[in-house]
Amino acid sequence: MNGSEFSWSEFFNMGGYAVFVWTSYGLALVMVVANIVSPIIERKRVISRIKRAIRRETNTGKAG
Amino acid sequence: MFKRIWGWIQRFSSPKHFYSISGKMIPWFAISAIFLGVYGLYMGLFVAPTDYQQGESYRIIFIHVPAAWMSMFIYVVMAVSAGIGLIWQIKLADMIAAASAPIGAWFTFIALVTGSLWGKPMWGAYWVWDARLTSELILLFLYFGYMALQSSIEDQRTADKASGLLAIVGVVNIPIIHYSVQWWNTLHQGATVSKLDKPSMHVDMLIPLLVMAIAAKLFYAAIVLVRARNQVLYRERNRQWVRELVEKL
Amino acid sequence: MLKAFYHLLARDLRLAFRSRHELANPLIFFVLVVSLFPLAVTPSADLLMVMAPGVIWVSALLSVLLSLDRLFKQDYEDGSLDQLMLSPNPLVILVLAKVFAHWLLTGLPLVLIAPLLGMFMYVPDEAISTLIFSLLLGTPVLSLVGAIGVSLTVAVNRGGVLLSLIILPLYIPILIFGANAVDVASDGMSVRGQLLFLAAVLALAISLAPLATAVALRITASR
Amino acid sequence: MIDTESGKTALMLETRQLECVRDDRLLFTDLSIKLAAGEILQIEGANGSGKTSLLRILCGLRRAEEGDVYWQGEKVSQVREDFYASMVYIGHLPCIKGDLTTLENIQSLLDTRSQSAPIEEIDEALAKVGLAGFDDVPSKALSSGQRRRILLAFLFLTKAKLWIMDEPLTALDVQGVELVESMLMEHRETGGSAVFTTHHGMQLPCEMSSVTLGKGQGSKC
Repeated sequence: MNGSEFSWSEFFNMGGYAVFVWTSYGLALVMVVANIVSPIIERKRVISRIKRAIRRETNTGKAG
Repeated sequence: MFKRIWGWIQRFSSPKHFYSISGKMIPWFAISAIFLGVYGLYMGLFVAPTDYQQGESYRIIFIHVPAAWMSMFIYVVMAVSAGIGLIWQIKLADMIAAASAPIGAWFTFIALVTGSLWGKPMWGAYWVWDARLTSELILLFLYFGYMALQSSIEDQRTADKASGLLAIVGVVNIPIIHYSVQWWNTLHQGATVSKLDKPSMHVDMLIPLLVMAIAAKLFYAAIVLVRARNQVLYRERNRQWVRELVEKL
Repeated sequence: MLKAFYHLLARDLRLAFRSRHELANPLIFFVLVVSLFPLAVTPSADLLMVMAPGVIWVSALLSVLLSLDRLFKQDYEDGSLDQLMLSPNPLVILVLAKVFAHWLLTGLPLVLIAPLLGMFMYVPDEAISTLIFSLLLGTPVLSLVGAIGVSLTVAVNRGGVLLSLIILPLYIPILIFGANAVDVASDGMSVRGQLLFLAAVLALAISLAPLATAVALRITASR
Repeated sequence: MIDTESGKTALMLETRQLECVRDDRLLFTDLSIKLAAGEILQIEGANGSGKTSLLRILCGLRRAEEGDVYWQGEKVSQVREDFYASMVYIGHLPCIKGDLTTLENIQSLLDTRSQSAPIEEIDEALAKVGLAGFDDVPSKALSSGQRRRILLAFLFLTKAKLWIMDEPLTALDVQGVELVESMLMEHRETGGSAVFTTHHGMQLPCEMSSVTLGKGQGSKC
């Protein structure tokens, strides 16, 4: 990476520090994915819960 | 005049208004976060030169430093919005605070783990009681305390106020903790200078670092809004507008 | 106002002396924990001397932590806390009275017994006075900051672990400077800086912590 | 309800459009109460309908979601000291320390209000509530009914204009109930007012207004 020919294997090797560097980036990716997925799941749960509440109330006949 | 501003604030911070506005803002934050993130990664991994002392391992800082900055930044945001919620009784501020905590804890965790992964090749050990790592560890405890208190109180309003007060107490303490940890660190291990934040940095290294930091902020903005919207839906679930909205989904 | 302070202080002290067996518990705990270390590690003077400041300070911190419940728990459970909050006197003054009583009953005894524990742990004679001074400045902060924590958790079922989780991180600066002062004094050096820091934190805690505690109590009462 | 416009009786406590939410449940909304001097108000409602929450809002321990409480025409938050000096709240908890004697308990309760009473007056109050001779007994030796009576003696000694009582009949026997009733009558005659909740029906030989909570709506009879 110092001006000479670019090689992917050298890139992935990270000058011998591959384990540390890629674990760091991997964990960051995990964190990003987790932070995107968990609010989406939560949103679905909240919505289905409200829908259930609405259904329950319309069934028992006291809307609102 | 003051009354008008106050009225404007109240209208803007009404959960319903927030819900529709934030829905429009989230895509913009998300898209710019992705663009900057990809650009920052490219700059950091391909363009930035190899460090002459640390070799390639220094590339961890493009994750570690933004995460460490975010961990502090989010705590301050959390405390400020908790303070606004506590003093002016603005529910939206409480929701922002509550929505921030898990994200902040995640960033703190990443800062800790990447710090220790960077430390292994540098110090020869995964954990060294370095000032920054120790501060991050304490910060993680503060986040855990906030979340534990928040979830242990049944009544939502009380939980918001109690944990909000804790966040404010925490933010007053952070400088004191930070200072004492720094002092303690120089005392016991003056030799290990943290190279993660060395002041004179090559421009090609600095740019990806700043880009990644901004990307992280935008990412936080997007996620905190999504989470706050969940809170709005849940807490306002008995209101008519939420019901109408949910039925359309 | 001064009268209200005095009356509440007198009431808490009187109550504590009516149940004397409980009064000594934090003190016994303190001595007990410190004396576990020679048993667990080694009775060698060299090693104990190095560990002494930390061990004594951590034990003091834990014993204050365990006694914090006493501050508001009983008053919360029998409803007296409501009466305190409905007092025409500023709640901050009443909080100060309660915290001061708590310190007199737990912090002060720890300070007084510390020389004995210093002896147990081979703290050099010239550092004993520093040990006393650092505890004298540090333990009130532990009570003051702890009061915020208890007032937030007093209504939570099984709030004990929660209390330590939210309070211990806030105790760290006191621990660092308190233990270090003793450590440095053992080497015969000046500890002015450390003691000044503790004094500054104490001043800050006295002015801010009662306010935060009063707010926290109102939050707890509003559930 | 006594006419407040005539000026004969002063308006003591007033609430305007109170709303209370607890554990995300709306307990009552748009609740407006007026309480004049010499008036006694009973709060009724099923378990969990917000009776205790209402009383705690009235005395300022709890904050209402919406609306405010007024003391003699002023917002309570603005006349806090004055309000607390003229109001006494008796919750369903005894506020009694088992390790203190009857006398000490009463004195320390008065101390928190920055009040004091000469010993003869305390003795008189104790005699009134049927605790004559118990002044030096540690309260843990007393029955729960007797502890409630200590609280009644305290209530009497505060000379407060407004009594806010949560389940004042708890743990009391027949004579105790009669005692509370006669205290309320006497209080009323001297121009005092009271708000209380109770499960037991309380028959006072006087006019008594009442508010029933429930179904998320405060309705006044």
